[in-house]
Amino acid sequence: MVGLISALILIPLVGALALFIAPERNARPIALLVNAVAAFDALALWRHFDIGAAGIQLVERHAWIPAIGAEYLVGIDGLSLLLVLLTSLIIPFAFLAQRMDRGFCALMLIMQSALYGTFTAQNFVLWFLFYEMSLIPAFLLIKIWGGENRDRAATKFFLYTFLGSVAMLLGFLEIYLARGSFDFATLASLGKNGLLTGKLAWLAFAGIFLGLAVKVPLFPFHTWLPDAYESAPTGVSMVLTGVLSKMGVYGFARLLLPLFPNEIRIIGPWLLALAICSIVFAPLAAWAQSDLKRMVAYLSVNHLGYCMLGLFAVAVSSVGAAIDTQAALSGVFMQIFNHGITAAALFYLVGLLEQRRGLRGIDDFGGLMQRTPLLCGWMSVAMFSSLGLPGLNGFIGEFLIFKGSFAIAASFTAIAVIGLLVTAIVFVRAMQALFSGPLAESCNAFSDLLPREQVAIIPVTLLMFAIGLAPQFIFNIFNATVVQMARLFS
Amino acid sequence: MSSAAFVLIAMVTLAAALAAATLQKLMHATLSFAVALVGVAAFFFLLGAEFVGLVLVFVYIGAVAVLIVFTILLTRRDVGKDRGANWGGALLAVAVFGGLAWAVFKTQSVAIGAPHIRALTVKRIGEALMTSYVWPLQCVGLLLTAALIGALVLVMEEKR
Amino acid sequence: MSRWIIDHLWLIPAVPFAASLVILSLPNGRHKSAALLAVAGQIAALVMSFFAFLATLQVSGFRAVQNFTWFTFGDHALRLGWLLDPLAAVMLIMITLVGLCIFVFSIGYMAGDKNFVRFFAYLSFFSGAMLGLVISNSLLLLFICWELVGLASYLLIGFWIERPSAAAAAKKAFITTRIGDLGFFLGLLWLYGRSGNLLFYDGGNGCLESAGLAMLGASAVSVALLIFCGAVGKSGQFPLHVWLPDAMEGPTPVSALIHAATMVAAGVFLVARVYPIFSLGAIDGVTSSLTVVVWIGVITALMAALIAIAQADIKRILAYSTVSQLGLMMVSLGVGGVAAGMMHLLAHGFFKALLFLGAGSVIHGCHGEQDIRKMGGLRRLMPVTFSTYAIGMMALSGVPLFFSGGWTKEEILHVTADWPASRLPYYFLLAGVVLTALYMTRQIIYVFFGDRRAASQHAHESPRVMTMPLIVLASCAILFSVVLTPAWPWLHHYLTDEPAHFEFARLIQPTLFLSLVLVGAGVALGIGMYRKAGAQDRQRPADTDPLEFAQPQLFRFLENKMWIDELYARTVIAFSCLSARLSDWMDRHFWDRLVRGFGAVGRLFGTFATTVDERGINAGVDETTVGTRGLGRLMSAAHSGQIQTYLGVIAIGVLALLLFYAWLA
Amino acid sequence: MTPTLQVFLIVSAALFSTGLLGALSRRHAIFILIGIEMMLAAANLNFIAFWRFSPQSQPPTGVMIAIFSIAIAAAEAAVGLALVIAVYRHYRTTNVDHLDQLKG
Repeated sequence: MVGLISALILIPLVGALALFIAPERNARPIALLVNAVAAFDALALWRHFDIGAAGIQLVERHAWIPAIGAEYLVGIDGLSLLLVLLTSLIIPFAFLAQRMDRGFCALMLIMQSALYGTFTAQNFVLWFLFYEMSLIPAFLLIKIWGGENRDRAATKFFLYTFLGSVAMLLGFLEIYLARGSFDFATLASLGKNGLLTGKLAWLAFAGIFLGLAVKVPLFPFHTWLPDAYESAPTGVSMVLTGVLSKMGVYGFARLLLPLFPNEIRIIGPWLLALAICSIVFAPLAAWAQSDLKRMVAYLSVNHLGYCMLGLFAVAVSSVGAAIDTQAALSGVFMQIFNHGITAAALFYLVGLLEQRRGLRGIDDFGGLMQRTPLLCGWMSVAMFSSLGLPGLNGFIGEFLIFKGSFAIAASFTAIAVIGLLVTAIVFVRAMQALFSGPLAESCNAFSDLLPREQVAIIPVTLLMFAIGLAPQFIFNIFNATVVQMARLFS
Repeated sequence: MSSAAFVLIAMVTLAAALAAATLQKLMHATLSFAVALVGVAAFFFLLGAEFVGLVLVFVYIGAVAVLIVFTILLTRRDVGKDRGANWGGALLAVAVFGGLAWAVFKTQSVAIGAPHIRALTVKRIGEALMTSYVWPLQCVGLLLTAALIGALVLVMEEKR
Repeated sequence: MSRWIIDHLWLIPAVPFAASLVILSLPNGRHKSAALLAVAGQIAALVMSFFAFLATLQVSGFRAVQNFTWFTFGDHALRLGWLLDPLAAVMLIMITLVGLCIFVFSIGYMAGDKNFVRFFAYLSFFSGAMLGLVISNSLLLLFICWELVGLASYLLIGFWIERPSAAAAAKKAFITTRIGDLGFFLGLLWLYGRSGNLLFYDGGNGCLESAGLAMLGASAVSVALLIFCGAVGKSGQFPLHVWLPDAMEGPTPVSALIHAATMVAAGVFLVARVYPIFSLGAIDGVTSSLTVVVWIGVITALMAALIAIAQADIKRILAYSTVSQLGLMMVSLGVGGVAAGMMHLLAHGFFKALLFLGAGSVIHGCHGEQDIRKMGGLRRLMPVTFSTYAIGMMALSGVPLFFSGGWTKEEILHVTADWPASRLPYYFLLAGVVLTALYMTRQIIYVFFGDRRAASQHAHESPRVMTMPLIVLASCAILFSVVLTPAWPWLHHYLTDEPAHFEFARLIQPTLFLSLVLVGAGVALGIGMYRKAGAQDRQRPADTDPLEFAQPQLFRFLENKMWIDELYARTVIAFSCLSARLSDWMDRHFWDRLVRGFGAVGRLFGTFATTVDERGINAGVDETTVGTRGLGRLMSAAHSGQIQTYLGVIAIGVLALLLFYAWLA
Repeated sequence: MTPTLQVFLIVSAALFSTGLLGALSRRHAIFILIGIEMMLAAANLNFIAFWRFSPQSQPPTGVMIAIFSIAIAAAEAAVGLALVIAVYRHYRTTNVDHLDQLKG
């Protein structure tokens, strides 16, 4: 079914336009309707996707600007499909999270379109276009609808990610000038024997690495993240952490690793050390936070650190057994999906608390379990999922990442385990402060989960259980891709 | 194309332009501006682009200058003497001129005489406008319409 | 039926899990249905366990394995499996039986609690997780259930959520055990990497079978020690024992469940289950990993027994006795007596549940009072509780002949004495026997003898729903000894695949007399010391412990749990908190400098632009570009709102371009 | 001797600079507009001169662009003057020194 992907990219854009025809109060219902259509399209994509075949499928290719090697080339493999599905899941969830007016909805839809484009584009120019296109709505959403300190946070967010993007663009221009292609597949096939040579290679590598590391973010480029996530409105935080941060991981898996295998192998230990810093320092910093949103934001850095650990471990090993490479890659992909839904759910729930109390300090609540058992119950599930409790989704990804990277880089992985412990401490501490103890006076009038809130949170939580118990249906999406990518690295 | 005509026109044009830029009275300046435009139109004639020269006269002197005058009359209360040229602006203008002139002199390829050309008839211009330039023409039409409506909306009295 | 259950082993944990789910979805008021469902689930599990047990009796060395693929990643399958062998079967019976008693007891104990329904959901969940743990045939599945057990304990210890101390204790339990679990996790990863298979038994390829063990090679010691970390955490061994006494904050049935049947047993069971890894490459039955197990066990056993002497909370004394007994079991496993250790685990499961439920009954009767110094004289008021409690006490103290605990303790002492590496553990354990008898005597004198004190004035016997489980458990504690005696060591041989023969002569052994003497000494010492406890005695006030009176400093040291909690708070926890704050500080102030660095570059450009503005453009325009504060101000100040400024800047730009062109030319 | 392209360009540059001078140094909005119009005229002069002195093309590109440019300049003048009137109505002044609402 050719055209499905283009349709997917266009649907939210058309929806954004349609918002301005309809009355203001219908904005959110229309946006949800658009999302339903997009989700339907994504499901159709899944149906037509051949899970047995590796490589890019459902390709659409049109000439665009031949002079600079840009063409409209979209297609999906397992990883892309996974992220497309994740986007289709998180964005409607974010739409349910809060009140929003027309401009807000429109920007969200534009961002959605950009995300679909990023995850399906197979040509650098097109990819970069979408990559940057997602940045602007995010910036505006934080800047206009954000909370306290929104200006500072938005500027920081923009400055950081934009500078990263510029560095990446320069890196790619260098590659283009040397190799004359922007096509991911072509470049990846060249990468094995060294895309560039000498200093040029390191320059290009550094540029692209910087751009992606800021986006993920990888320690020490992460300082924009807590500010941005804290100031962004709930729905935007959900999308930022659930999907936008995955663009960086996706970039690493799709671009940096296939293009610069030799460079990564040389500085691999340093990269692993950065990933470890993300894993260990971020939850420690989360421990010291009193703002719930900030806390969850720092834990996001930690969880993405696991992804980086797995990817770097895969790239570093030249002799890794196939099972370890595949385990690490599968784990990373699984973690991408899991962190997406779990972190979004956490932000959603923190948002609910904030709506009820008006504040979101960890000490502003107490004894909620007595007043709002349902809210606490579902929130605990999300928290336990995030700290990697077996039986919930988080465990599967983390187990596979650790399995794969332990066999390749045992000492690094052993240190990374500290991250698991500190994450647990942070969440258990939060649960103690929020749910137990005597009921705080300020929480006396809280209402428990309302039906519409249940509609939003329960399906997502059930999905966490489903993945935690029988994850095969997710693995099916990307198993062929994992095998292919693993072959690329060994 | 004679040198004498060129020198004459150039002197008139530049003098009028300088007057337009420095005269303190707005009305005087506007009239000088019109004269300067006539000079420019004369240049166009000299260069064999009669049609453009006519267009310039019609549009600028027939419309824009008149419009400026009307505006001056409409905002009369504020209209009086303006200060003349100030040093910063003059300095910058002279610097820009110097730079441009230097660049022009520096560029060897522009020190050329005029080649002999086929007369540019209105027919040729019309054909070009209706064939290769039909889209830009439509766009300019749209732009003018929009400017017309926009100007109207801007100057309309606010409803009380 | 036996055949059927072997094929459907997963049903045994699944039934309590299902019950838990159903109960959780009940509305809050449905107490009866909740209790009924939980008990029914437990009975079903018991019946199935019983048939499973019967199945294992058919053949000597019975082992049924059911493996299945959990998921496929890349082109590798991750397989899990269920396993039924004698070790699993006896654990199944013990967990379901003790669990059932505790469930029934809870109906009475928790009656009137407003979260009654939730309590039973958690209990069922706990039981299901533990059942899954014992029958898993994969270290990964075991780890999963292991974590679920941890979760259940977290929920149950913190069950009385409105109490801050309960929440703190739950947090402590979860985190402390998780520290051990992470070691376990690493061991699991290491094992997986080495042997490529996490299944215990897999037709010759499992990690506990010869092929898998051979692949493990020299890393076996490290793997074993890492796995042992998990056991240390869950079974409350030194140095991670600190959570267990605090776990007494939960309702008493929970304490019983944690301490007897489920959570703490898991650690011992784990070591027994992966024993082949521990003993790989053993010379004369000694490996370095097993030696570590022995010494950790010895330290734990002695330390906990000492601390127990100085505690005043009835449940805390029992908690420390559990820690001590678990140390004993670890020693037994470490010196090679897997069967002895498991037998003691089973016997301990029965009598410790009995003791805890008895304590629960006492607390219930005393209206929630837990301080033994405020009780006294309950012997007459609560006869059933007293007699069953006394049976439990004697079993725990290891009184020989009639009580199961006595025989299993005998067995452990026996194997420890034969340990080739050192005789020291044996002597330490003998000291432990005396101490155990001593503190149990102290407790029972304080609670049941002497005069009635503050809390026991209006005490009453508990309802039948609570005493019945006590009676059942007490009979178990006695009857169980039938299969334990050296005369007919049926259980021992069942666990080690040997046929059992009845031989009366083996009943009489030298260690029997030794332990008789030691236990007698302990009890006598206890009676001697605490005869008048709780009453005025010579110069000693009534509310002062006799030991406290004689040795105040020693008592203070023991009463405060040897200051271990304080030590941790000052070192490990303080360090962690410090590093947390440091990380935060670094993030805000150091790493953030990076972005400020970018900002500074921007500011530099801004300053440059203003300078040019001021010098290049006339003074009237200059006035508007006022002084600047910070990057934002600087940038905005460049926007003077004066269109002529903008135009001027553009002109300067043109000039700059021209200059650039000139420079090029 | 006939004038070369060079002298046309010099004249055009002079006209442009004069326009710039007007636009930069006067206070009155209308003056600024006049200056800008003058600069545009200078640009048009350049177009025509370049067209005249370069090899002939079909269609006459330089002339075309000059025509469009004049049309756009006219539109600009109309809107600009309308803005001046609107601003005057609102602020009772056309002195650009006082019009600094956009000041950051």
